Amino acid sequence: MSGDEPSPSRLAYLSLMREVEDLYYEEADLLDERRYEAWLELFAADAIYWMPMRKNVPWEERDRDITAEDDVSWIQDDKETLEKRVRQLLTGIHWAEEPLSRVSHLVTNVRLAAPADRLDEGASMNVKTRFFVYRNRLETETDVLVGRREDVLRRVDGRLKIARRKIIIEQSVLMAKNLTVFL
Amino acid sequence: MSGDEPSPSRLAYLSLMREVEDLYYEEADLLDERRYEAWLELFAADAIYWMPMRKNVPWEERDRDITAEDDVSWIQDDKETLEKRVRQLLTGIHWAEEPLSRVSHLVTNVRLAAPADRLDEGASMNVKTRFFVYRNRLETETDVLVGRREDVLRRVDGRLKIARRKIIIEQSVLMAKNLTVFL
Amino acid sequence: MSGDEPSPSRLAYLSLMREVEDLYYEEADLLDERRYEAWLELFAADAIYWMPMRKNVPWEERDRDITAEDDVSWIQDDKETLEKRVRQLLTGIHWAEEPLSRVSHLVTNVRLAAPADRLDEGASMNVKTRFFVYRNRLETETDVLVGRREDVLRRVDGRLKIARRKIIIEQSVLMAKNLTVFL
Amino acid sequence: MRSLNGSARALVDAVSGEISREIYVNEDIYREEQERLFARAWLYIGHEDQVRNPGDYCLTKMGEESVILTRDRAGQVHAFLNSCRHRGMKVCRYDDGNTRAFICPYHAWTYDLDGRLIGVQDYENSYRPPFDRAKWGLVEVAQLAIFRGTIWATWDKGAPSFDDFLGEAKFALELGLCPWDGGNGATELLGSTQKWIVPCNWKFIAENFAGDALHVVSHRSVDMVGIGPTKGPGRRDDYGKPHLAAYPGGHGVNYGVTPPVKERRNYAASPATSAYFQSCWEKRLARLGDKAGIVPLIGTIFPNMSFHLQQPRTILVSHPRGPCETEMWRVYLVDKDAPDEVKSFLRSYYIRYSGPAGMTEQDDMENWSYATQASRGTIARRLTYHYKAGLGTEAGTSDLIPGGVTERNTSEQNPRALYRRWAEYMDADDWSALR
Amino acid sequence: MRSLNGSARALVDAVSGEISREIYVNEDIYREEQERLFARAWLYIGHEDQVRNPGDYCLTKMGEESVILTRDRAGQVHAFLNSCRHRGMKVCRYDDGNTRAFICPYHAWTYDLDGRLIGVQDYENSYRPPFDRAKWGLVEVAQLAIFRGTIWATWDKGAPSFDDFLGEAKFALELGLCPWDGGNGATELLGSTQKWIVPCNWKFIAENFAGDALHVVSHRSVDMVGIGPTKGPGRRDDYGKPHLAAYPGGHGVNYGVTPPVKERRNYAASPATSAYFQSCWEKRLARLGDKAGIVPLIGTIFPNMSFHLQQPRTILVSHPRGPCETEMWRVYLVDKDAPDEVKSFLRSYYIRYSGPAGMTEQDDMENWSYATQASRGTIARRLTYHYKAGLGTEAGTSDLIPGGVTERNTSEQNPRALYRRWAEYMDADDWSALR
Amino acid sequence: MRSLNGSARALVDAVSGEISREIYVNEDIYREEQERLFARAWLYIGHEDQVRNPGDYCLTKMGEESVILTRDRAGQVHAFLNSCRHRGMKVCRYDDGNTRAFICPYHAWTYDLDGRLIGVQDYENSYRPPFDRAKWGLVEVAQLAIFRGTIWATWDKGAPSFDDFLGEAKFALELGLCPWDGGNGATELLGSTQKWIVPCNWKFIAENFAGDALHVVSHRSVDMVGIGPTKGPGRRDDYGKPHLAAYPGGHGVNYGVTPPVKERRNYAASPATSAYFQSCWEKRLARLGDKAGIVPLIGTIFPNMSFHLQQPRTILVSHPRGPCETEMWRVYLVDKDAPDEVKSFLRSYYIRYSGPAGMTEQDDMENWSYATQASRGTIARRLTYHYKAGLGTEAGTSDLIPGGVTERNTSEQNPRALYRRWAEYMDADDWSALR
Ligand code: FES
Ligand code: FES
Ligand code: FES
Ligand SMILES: [Fe+3]
Ligand SMILES: [Fe+3]
Ligand SMILES: [Fe+3]
Repeated sequence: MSGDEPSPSRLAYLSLMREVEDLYYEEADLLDERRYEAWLELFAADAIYWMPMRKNVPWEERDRDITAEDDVSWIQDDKETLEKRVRQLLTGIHWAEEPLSRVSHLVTNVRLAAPADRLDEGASMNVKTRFFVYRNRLETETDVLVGRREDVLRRVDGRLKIARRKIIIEQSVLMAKNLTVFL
Repeated sequence: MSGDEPSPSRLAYLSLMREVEDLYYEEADLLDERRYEAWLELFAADAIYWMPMRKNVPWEERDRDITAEDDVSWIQDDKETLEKRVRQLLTGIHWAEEPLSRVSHLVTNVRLAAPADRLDEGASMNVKTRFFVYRNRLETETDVLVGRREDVLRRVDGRLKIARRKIIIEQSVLMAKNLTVFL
Repeated sequence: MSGDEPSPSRLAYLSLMREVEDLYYEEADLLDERRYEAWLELFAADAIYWMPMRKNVPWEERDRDITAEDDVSWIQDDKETLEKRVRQLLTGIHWAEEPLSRVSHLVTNVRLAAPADRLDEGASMNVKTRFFVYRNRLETETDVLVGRREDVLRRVDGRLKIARRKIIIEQSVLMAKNLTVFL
Repeated sequence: MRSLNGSARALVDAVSGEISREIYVNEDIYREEQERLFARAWLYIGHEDQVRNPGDYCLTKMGEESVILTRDRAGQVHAFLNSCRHRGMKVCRYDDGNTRAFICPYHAWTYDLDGRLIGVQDYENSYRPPFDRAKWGLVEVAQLAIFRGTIWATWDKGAPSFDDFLGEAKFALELGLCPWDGGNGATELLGSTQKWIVPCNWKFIAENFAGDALHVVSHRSVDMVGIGPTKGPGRRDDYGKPHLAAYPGGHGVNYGVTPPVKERRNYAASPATSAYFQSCWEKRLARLGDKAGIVPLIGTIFPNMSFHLQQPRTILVSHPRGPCETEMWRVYLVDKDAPDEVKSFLRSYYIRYSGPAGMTEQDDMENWSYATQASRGTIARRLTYHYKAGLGTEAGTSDLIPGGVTERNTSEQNPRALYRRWAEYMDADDWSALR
Repeated sequence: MRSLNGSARALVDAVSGEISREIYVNEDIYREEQERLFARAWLYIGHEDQVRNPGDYCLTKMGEESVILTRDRAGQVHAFLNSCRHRGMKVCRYDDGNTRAFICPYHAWTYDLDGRLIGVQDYENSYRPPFDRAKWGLVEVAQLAIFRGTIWATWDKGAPSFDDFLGEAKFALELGLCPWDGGNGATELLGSTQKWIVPCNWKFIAENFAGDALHVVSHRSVDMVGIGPTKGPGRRDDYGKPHLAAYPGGHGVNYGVTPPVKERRNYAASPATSAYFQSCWEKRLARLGDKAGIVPLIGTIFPNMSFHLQQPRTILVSHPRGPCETEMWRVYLVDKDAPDEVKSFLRSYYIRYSGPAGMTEQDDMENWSYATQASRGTIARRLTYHYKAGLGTEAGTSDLIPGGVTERNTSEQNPRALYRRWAEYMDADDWSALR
Repeated sequence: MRSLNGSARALVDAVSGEISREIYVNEDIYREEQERLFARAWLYIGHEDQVRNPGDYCLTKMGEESVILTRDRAGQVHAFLNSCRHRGMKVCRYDDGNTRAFICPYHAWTYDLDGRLIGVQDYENSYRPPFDRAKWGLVEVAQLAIFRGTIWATWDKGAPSFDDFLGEAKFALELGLCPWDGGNGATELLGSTQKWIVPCNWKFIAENFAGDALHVVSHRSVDMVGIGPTKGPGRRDDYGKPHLAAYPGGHGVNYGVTPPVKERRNYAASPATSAYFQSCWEKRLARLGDKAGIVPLIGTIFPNMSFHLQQPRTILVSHPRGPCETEMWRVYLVDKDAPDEVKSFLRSYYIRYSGPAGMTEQDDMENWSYATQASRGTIARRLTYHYKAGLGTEAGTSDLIPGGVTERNTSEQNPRALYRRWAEYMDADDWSALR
């Protein structure tokens, strides 16, 4: 005896999930293929790109192990400043990325923070992912950046856009000499 | 000319796969967000959690490279003993995890061991996954645990529960000083 | 108010994507479970398996950072020579893999290079993926191979087959003593 | 490499109970340890269960090096350096198995199970005059001894017999390796060896097992949760009153002594186990009388073989990998004649206690690792560690237990004895100076 | 470890401006630096904001070692080596917090906030005679000083006072650590510390901040893009005319001097910031008159505390981790009384300039790393580096700024002074030889 | 660093054919090798194809160091240490390309293609007196030679000419670098360089290629499968009878000698290739007659340039990265005039044979790696390796082939000659002692 056809709402959920996955995999391709300007287009005009730091704290205070929004962080950008980073890469003399690093973005665990089966124009939803970013440059210099992302996605002109990104890296002392790679 | 609508059974399969993926990504969030007690709820009351060891053996004996169930293993727990591990973490004086490690669970390659398009109440199915677990604590101490999981999932009160987990780590000499991180 | 049922073509797309994912996860299981001969069956008779090298070049010449098809590469095989590699493993005296390495293939970011909602018999499509391959052998020897794959999949007798694979590794100096692991 | 000649004693002041941090983190001292200690002392290398039949072999370690343990056709047990005499290739790369010979992958030199070089390509024509193959067999240990199933070896011809090396500490192994009923039956391995790497100096492990009751407080989290066989809090069954015993060979043991009560009820979590132990206990009482209650809870046979021989029952070997890294090898033991249900209950209990997933050992390893790390710095190295507990309350003798015995559980006399012996090895030029 | 006795001067020829590459890559020289420089000099260890209240603590570093910075009940600030006196375990493993005492996880030795050993298990019975706990407290720094909120310490009792150590370079810190209006208000930390690891020798960082205007060209990509507060190209506000000042203590500062114009318009990107700075500037002019325009742009307090103290405003400490690796710790400063909007604007601007995501600092770190790497080889080590810029144009004095001052921005006089002092430390056997 | 003065010979007993394992794993000996061998000997650094036109450049290595290979406007080929004379930054970080000058990213010092320092910021004003830029150009190799397209260099002015260095081994390169028809046409690179890292001592590679027929057995798996051009089992075409030739310079070659038969049918897998080789063979026969069948199968030009120059046809350079790590650089060669179809057939065959995906080389690398690892330990280091094969059957002379020649394929005479020379380098204080 075979499975019953899922409900329309369930099918809508499957479709929405795939749309979200497609967004993230497209993003990864744009970055790893160095199409940085196209990558910027995935962000909403008022996007926030924030990467807090991590701390070692006692068990009872464990929620404090991610630095707050009004604290110093690794990165706190809006779309305008993200664009400056992209333009710096395009100069060809940004030595930290000249020659360019070889980078692969692996995105996994795509999950809606709250159940949903549709995202209407202008509406937003929270999406969680994991990332594994491998970066290798010149001869043997290699960095691995691993962590979680908590995004807010918004539908704009029918397309999903990243309205907010919070990047939770699983390191306290950053074991990379720079963060020239977008996460 | 565009694709034909898939059969009801095929759609049921798509729905079931997404349900399974959602389970694993929820599990990863519960662990990485340190909601250990909620994580325990994902296991069936009679759950088995087993992590055999690995050996270097000749080609003809390659099936022996995973230790048998009646051999010493890394972990052999039931739900009661898993719960003890969780309770030890909650004491706040389990030094191996005080302060807590920063952990990301990346789950990929979610796959049914045998074709199925439904899982009825009380029924079980075998699911395979890969895991990449990144663990970093204090300053720079870092472990990477990579391998395969072979789970038995069972539907209980409509929800998927983990009835059995076999963790196949890709190391013989374990290159981590402990296994305080759930896999 | 709940989500509308997706169009037949959209549902066909969801089904096609899952079919592609299933192919890759099956492939990973065949390799990591050492069922090499079954793995070969996933390739079309005229399959090409190509792994170019990477170079450090100036920004303006960045497209040159992957070696061309008529240049020396890491691997340039057809199905016949792939089969020779498999047969060498089966001898049990291929020392580089005796005893066998422990390997996990993690495949992520499965994505169609161009939109499609069906693949007819004999037709092909381009699919991109990311891979993270972990390899550990004997005591502590460990390699991590990370990169992108650009495959051409073709439908043969109703099944998806790999007609062409291009493996883009994110290293210039290869930091592994050999490439005995299929990617 | 610089020699410490005579300076090790200067770093180890066992009288005042202060020891320089250098000996835990210094690269040169570490290299000297390999030469003067691990290439000289008797080391635990395995158990007869691992090489029951002719042709059986398994890989083991002595210090940093890979060693093949095997049994030849004549039934003789051998231990060989795992390196081909031609160009050094590892001739065995399987953890265990059964073979007829060891054939080197590189140029196919072939060694018999007794280490003799029996195969060399074109031997007849390529060597004029032919070289003496007898001189080019696998390098065998200088001495090998088997004690109640455990196998020990040393690279040093000048070393005393294993019995002399062990001295009165033999009492602990005899008690610990016999079945729980105190009879002459056998104990066996519960299965394969756990191997894992910890970023600490190996001596932190040796001293901890030699007798460090002060650190029990670090295990409070597991005691609160309770993983013992009793179903209650705590992590062990009742072991009675501890007695610390130090031995001149550097060995240290903590014995538990329980009165010869009739009833023992420590295994509520497993009726079958409870029943088995009760019946063993009764036989044991009958056999040993007042001494029935003596058990070697925990100890270290110098330098790097440590054990729990009651509950859990396990042997740990701490193989050095550098001053700040150790490869831990752990096997678990059980009475050969115990019912399978008992064996499998104990197996899962033991690995929940010890090993990388051991809820007790995890906290020890964390402490050993960060103690090592915090001792590496410029200012830290100028300091000593503190081993004064029990100083002035000299160990006496006991009619129950051999060795320098104290009932002052908190004493650090056993680590002091271990380091005193360590310094003797480091300063001695050969065994004649060590007897 | 081999001593350089008197040979460091031979590697550093500050007169001809040539320095051997060995000092950047040689393992032995690195170890000597730990003993002779980092265990001897005054080091920046934190800011009062991090230990405002009794019981507050945070972890800091001195050289390679972990140090606890804390404030006791009496309000006294202390700095202790983070290693238990018993077996060396780290007694504090939290980056910051508030506590009543430091309890060691291993055997529970307990230390008061002032470092005194106040808890030892079974102290009364286990130690005969009882050892003197006063001798076994946490190891405290030899001297500690607080200057305008910044906290400094040295392990060396023989070191001069922090004031003497700083010498005339004090002028830079006084200017840089006061609020922008030149008054007596306070500056505060913008928040937590950025910590990251760079594969370069720490001296590349120290010399770069001491004064290396020649490398400005390496920042062209960020200047083209423009990340400064002015909305235009460039990465900073206007800082006027640079004046390089070198100090005998090895410190080097690059001061900017702007004329006392009435209007400053540098913060177009943030009206609130623009308004705040304009009002500060007016107060500053009123207070300091002609000297209002003097600001310490960038500098290094020997050996490894570097700063920008105008825009961006930040302190960087370069903790060595080996000859070819450095752990960078960066904090950001702001006027305590600045409006929140100004603080948050500056915060995001500062971290866009500096740190691992700093569009300016990224290119510096790339250069430091590959300069280190390319200096390790056999042939490379036979060469010297070139510090000749400004040779022959001796630094004079200035009535505005203390120290050896030159307006020749391209001069490498400050690195030369830094290395001259470095050689003195390496050759001196104690502070008496260093005054 | 300690000097081996005169002790290397003690470690290498080429007469009895025993060599201490220390030379493969000892850190100090490794460092001496960098100074006394790699900074002194002629090293292969590239091929003219890589710098065909003025401005062309590519990165290469000498020992551990990065070197720029380039051709200046006058058409002259140069090799420079890839490190800026100012602060050491790598001035070139691209694997290959074409440029007008090398501009340092850090402070923009600019070097012409011939290495001259042509650009220094503010040179006119900042240097009083101006320093002599001629003394601060890129450091150039002491000698450079081009032989049939291959480029060689040495850092040592005192070294003999490349011809003298090569000695009679020149015969092998002449034969191997000419096209297959034996004429004066050219060979070319099939493309880019394979670069990968292997955890073994570089000498395992050098000795293996110098002539180690005993290890052929290790390649049985690939022979069973058959990857050669013949479609049958095996991995190569027929190369006739092997002749081992050792040279006093430490070079070793294994030549194949086939009789001057009319027909050669070795490329069944590719008709085009078969036809091409047959036509070449006929021309070759006509040209060289009886000597047509002589080919340099495999060999090592001391110290670290190894080759196959028949099928496959490739050059391997083993760049040391430490005693237990080597970076392998491999290029492939083909007749310039061969049809594209032939070139592409050979390309895929060659990389299936050699390199990290080479079904033959994979097994060698496994053996070299684990031989290195198993030789590091305390007991292992006390042993020697065994190079006795062929001892007593002294190499004679051959009218076909120069050098000390033996047809005893299994002889280890070539490794013995290589290590004899190695010891001479390690003991000699300069080239005068090496001629
Ligand atoms: S290394 Fe074992 S036979 Fe040559
Ligand atoms: S190490 Fe701190 S109390 Fe023992
Ligand atoms: S390092 Fe090259 S110009 Fe300064
Ligand atoms: Fe313990
Ligand atoms: Fe800069
Ligand atoms: Fe070979």
